[in-house]
Amino acid sequence: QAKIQVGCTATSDCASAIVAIDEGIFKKHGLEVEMTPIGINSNIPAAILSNSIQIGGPTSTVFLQAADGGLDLVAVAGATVMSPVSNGNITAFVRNGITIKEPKDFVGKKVGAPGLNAFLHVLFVKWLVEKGVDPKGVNFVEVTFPTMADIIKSGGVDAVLTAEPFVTRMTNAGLGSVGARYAVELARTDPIIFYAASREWADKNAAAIKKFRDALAESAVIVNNDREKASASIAKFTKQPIEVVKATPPNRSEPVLKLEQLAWWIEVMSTQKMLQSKLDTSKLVLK
Amino acid sequence: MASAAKRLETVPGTPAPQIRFDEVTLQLGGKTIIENLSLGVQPGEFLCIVGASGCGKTTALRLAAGLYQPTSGKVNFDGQPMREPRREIAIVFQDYGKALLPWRTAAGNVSLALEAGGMPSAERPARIEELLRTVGLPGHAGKYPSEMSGGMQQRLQIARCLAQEPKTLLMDEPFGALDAMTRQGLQDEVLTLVAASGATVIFVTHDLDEAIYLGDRVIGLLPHPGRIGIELSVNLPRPREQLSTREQPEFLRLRRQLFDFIKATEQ
Amino acid sequence: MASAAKRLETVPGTPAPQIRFDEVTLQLGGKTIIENLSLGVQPGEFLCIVGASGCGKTTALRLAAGLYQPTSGKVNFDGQPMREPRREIAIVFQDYGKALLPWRTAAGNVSLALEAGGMPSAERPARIEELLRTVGLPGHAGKYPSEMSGGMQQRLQIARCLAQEPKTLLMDEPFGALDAMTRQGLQDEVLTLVAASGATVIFVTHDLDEAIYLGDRVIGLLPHPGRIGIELSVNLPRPREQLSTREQPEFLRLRRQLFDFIKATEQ
Amino acid sequence: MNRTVILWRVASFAVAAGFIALWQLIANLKLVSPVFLPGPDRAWASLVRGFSTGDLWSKLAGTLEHMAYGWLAASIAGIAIGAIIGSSRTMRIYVAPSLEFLRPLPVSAIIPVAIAMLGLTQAMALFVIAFGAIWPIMLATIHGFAAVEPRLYEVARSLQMSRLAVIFKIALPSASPDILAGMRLSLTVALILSVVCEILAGLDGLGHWVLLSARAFRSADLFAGVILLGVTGYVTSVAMSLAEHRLLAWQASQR
Amino acid sequence: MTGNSAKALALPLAVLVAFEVWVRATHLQSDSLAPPSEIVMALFGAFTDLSILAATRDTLFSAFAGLAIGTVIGLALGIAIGISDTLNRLMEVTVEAIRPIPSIALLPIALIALGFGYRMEIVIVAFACVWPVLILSRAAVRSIEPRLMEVARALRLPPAQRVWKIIIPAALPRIFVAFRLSAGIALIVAVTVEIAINPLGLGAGIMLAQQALRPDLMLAYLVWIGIIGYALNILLTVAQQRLFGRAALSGDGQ
Ligand SMILES: Nc1ncnc2c1ncn2[C@@H]1O[C@H](COP(=O)(O)OP(=O)(O)OP(=O)(O)O)[C@@H](O)[C@H]1O
Ligand SMILES: Nc1ncnc2c1ncn2[C@@H]1O[C@H](COP(=O)(O)OP(=O)(O)OP(=O)(O)O)[C@@H](O)[C@H]1O
Ligand SMILES: [Mg+2]
Ligand SMILES: [Mg+2]
Repeated sequence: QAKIQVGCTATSDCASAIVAIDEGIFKKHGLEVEMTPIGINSNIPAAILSNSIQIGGPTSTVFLQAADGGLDLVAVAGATVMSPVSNGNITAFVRNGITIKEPKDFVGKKVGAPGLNAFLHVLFVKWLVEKGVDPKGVNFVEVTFPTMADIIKSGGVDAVLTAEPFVTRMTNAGLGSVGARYAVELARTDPIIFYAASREWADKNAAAIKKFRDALAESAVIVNNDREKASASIAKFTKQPIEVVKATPPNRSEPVLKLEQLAWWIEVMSTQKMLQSKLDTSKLVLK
Repeated sequence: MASAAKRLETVPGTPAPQIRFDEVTLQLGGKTIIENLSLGVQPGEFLCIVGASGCGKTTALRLAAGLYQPTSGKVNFDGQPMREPRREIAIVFQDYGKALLPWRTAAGNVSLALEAGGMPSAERPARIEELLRTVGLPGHAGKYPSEMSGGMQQRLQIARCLAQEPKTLLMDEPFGALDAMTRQGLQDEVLTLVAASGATVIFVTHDLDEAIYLGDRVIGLLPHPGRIGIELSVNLPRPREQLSTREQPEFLRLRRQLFDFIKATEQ
Repeated sequence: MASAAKRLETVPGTPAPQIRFDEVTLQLGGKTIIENLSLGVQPGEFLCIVGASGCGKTTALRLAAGLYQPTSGKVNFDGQPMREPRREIAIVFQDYGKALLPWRTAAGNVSLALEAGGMPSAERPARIEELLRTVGLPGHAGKYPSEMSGGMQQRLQIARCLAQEPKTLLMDEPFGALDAMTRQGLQDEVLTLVAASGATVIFVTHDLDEAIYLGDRVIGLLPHPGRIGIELSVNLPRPREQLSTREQPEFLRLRRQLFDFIKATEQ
Repeated sequence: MNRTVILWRVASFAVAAGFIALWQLIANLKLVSPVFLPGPDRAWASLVRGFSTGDLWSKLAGTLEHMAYGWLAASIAGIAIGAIIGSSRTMRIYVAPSLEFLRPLPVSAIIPVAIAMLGLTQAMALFVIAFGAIWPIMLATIHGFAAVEPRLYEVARSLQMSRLAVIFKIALPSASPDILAGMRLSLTVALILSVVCEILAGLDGLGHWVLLSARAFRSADLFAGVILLGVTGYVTSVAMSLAEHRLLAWQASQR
Repeated sequence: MTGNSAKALALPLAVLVAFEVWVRATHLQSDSLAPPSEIVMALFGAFTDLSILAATRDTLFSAFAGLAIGTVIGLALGIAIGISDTLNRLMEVTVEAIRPIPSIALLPIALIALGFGYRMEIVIVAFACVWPVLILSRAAVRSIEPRLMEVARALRLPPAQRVWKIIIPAALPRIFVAFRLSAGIALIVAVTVEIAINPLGLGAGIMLAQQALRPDLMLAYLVWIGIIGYALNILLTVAQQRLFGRAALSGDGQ
């Protein structure tokens, strides 16, 4: 049995895999698994296709765009889904001097997203549309997470779409305030990240995938219930200080991926003109 | 058959010239540089070419070397047409600094010609030493050209040319950039070397005294396009001597004649 | 007081020399290049300096220009010590190609000297035209140095030096790199210009004929370290003429004398 | 004379066209998966689509703007600093080693620091691009100053010219061929850095277009962007050599 | 000499002190900046756990491998184009159009085709290094004294010997300058690839430090890269002076 490389960005979203390694759950199921940190989420599909990693954790948006672009990927297991807790972590953080009372106040503002057409951005646009605001009126730019605080402070942007722990850090530094908790208002429970592989690899390694799923089912319980253990593992993987990790609850692990959840994303992205072809959900998820 | 007959016809009796220009015309960049030049150089002859700057002296020499091909007419060497440079013809360039390989020592520079001639490497060192001694650079085998004075560099270039064992030596203002003393010393050296090897020489210079001092025959070129304007036989006795030869009435007469010729072409 | 008395003492009766070397010694890089050189050049005199390569001719000239300061001894100009180059002293460098600003036209190069002299820009064009005419380059004001032949470039450098309206003209082998014809033409031009302006000239050359042809006095330097080895007065009539002057017995006598001197120093 | 130059140009374009045909052949034969390597036909279609919908124009303009401003800033600063270091021994001793330390720093690594200091602004892009593009110009200027013919300084001395006059009338013009060559190198660097900047800092421009296309796995769009970058580089470098040709008319080799 | 190096340190030290004072005075809180004292501590820490040394090894390996490949390709093309005027004129548009393509724009394609790791990074570095070497070696060959080529013709040296005995030694000093420039580019590109994509070496170290909210460590990596580049440049400069300081070069045929 060859070693399986799992590639994720340095977040808590792949906590179920990280914990499964640290707790020896994969080993128990006869799998040898190793984590590979990947800087940018949108590189994950390419990494899978080039066999640098066998399983990766792309966000829903990255996965669907890759599938739309013709990359033959298939989702093999669920990782994290939106939940009331994780939705509460997501905010549009506004710098001092700007007040946002209602969604249309964002019109004409410069808003930094950690990736254009990426997860937070798509959600935010969806929220604007639901609130009857034309997203074209908002000026979006890209701002990576670590530079957000500095840019907000310098007034380079009016707001950033961000998440914990950055919200708390920026609030404590007195750089501004939360302008909108748009994820809470959307109140979705659709997947944030799931595990994906190339169809070719998945077809050849059906048995391994079965074991992989079983192991995740066990470790997800730990992630969702044992904060201590989960935080320790996450801190080890992301190299973030343990206090920072502990301060924010990890996103909810949900090892089983349902077809309808992807359908919602496809609809949202289609209305935002991010997809050019019609995607068939049944082919995107491995049975 | 026909061409052989013609060759015999054009040089009846006299020895066949080693280098022969036959109505040679050369155009470069649309301009006619040399026009209808006919000229024969006998084996062992020392021919000097003078002329105003830009009249085509260098070009004529390069034709003789096979570095240029005539636009019309023929250049023959030993009766064979010149298609490309030959190893039997050595050229001494005026700019010795540029014609030596700066990354090779004196010995290495001489060696280049031996390598090109396919001499086995075991035999080279002895031959190199001999050649360097001939040109008066016996102790300098390990020096780089940049460590040598101008006169030494020019002697080194001559050594490399001698390594080719040329039948013909072409020299393009070889002493132009040297000071008067070094120059006169080298003139005498060249005369000695040539007398010893019996090589044919075409020597280009703009120094009229030098041409008369060295040559058996002096040709003055006319410019635009280059063609022969004057031809003088030099009947000064050999060996020649720097001061006395230059003070002979025959020398002064030839010099005045050449001087008037050049003066006339400059207007 | 004491020094003034001394100065009066050393030149009794004769006009005060314009340039005076007083037991000048110069060391460069720990080596003594010039030793104990004493020399006076009278206003309007044409002094030529000859000597073997490396004997210190250029160095002596640079001392006279103020480009070097003597290690000991004094160089005076018009009775004043030379601390740095002065605008009254113009230097014509041998390497004319390097001494001209390649990005300025002929006119621009002459203009440089006028600008340095603070001439208002309105007056410059007329003066530039006049100077270019003087050196025989009337139609070439708009040309860049790279578009000129060597002789034209050297004439341009002379024009720039004349623009300084110098009392003294220092020339370092100015015709060394030119062909014989151009060279003789420029020799005559310089003689005419100098005669017209009355400037003092120090002229360095390694061509003995040239030194005798041009000078009122010829000095031969001995090398290692540089010092005066021979001093000859040239009593040839002026104006001089290329062929006839050079054939006079006095010319030949001086040449032989200089030649023997140089020959002796070379060993 | 001019005709042959044009003929060679045409032949040169023909060779380039030959390479494009080869590319088309590889794409048609599907030697490489079309997901990664679209044929020139698809790239061209994407280029046309990008221009007709107007998006690509603004991206191109953005890149050109970053490149031009960054390059200008680099040129001015590079010549000034180069001239100071080139003409002053003291500055050479005190400042040059620090510059040698800064020079190898990858611009990509500077970007986070630059963002912290200057924010996500045009000024930041300008600084970053100038930081990377300044070196060829500065080094060329220093070299140009060091290589001024000593004879010319002696001419200046014997004309008793002032220090300022020496810099402006002798040293700068003499160094100008070196400086222009440095500016030419910097032009390419500025283009590359504009793209790097747009990719890593998310500024609007062709780099961002390439990035978004890559993220959305639209390889035809990606190649359209890359082609446009190549064309931009070619056109600007031709423009630069024309300018050089005019400015250096005094050099024999330019004729 | 030591006096001069002390003077050379004066400016950076002054800047560092000023920066430290400014950070302390304003109680700077940033995810991208840190006071010099903390940077030094972080650098020290990275040395003690050897992580920075491993990263340096990875980066330098890719950089040098890419440099070697790029130099060989660039040199071969540059010499060929430099020798043949026809080839030079024919390839002009192609070369000038490909040269300005930033190698970083090709990253997505390289990633899909080659995956993470040394291979992809080496290819990108090689692509970036080919051009300066090609351009400069072409110029070097074209500026070879024509007289030397004529000497080769007059001696009737066969083509292989002409390249080996005349062209390469004559162009070597300028080719080495191209190599030195490319070495700097190789380091920069390698780190850039690592920052953008490749989870290897110093660039990945920077990214990880940044994402781990450790600006001190990130800047420590940055300083270390500067030191490596500085040292590399000095090394190559010394080598250049050793090899080509005199007009005499190493390619002596004896
Ligand atoms: N490659 C070339 N293309 C066009 N014209 C040329 C070329 N080479 C030389 N010429 C021209 O041919 C003429 C003769 O040149 P050549 O070098 O033979 O003169 P020269 O007699 O050797 O002069 P000098 O004494 O100055 O060396 C000159 O007018 C020159 O401009
Ligand atoms: N800056 C210097 N440092 C050390 N030695 C020098 C320097 N300049 C010249 N020399 C030495 O001083 C001596 C005289 O040099 P100078 O240039 O004056 O000779 P010259 O008579 O002009 O020779 P040439 O006829 O070759 O021009 C030479 O031996 C030279 O090597
Ligand atoms: Mg010639
Ligand atoms: Mg001299």
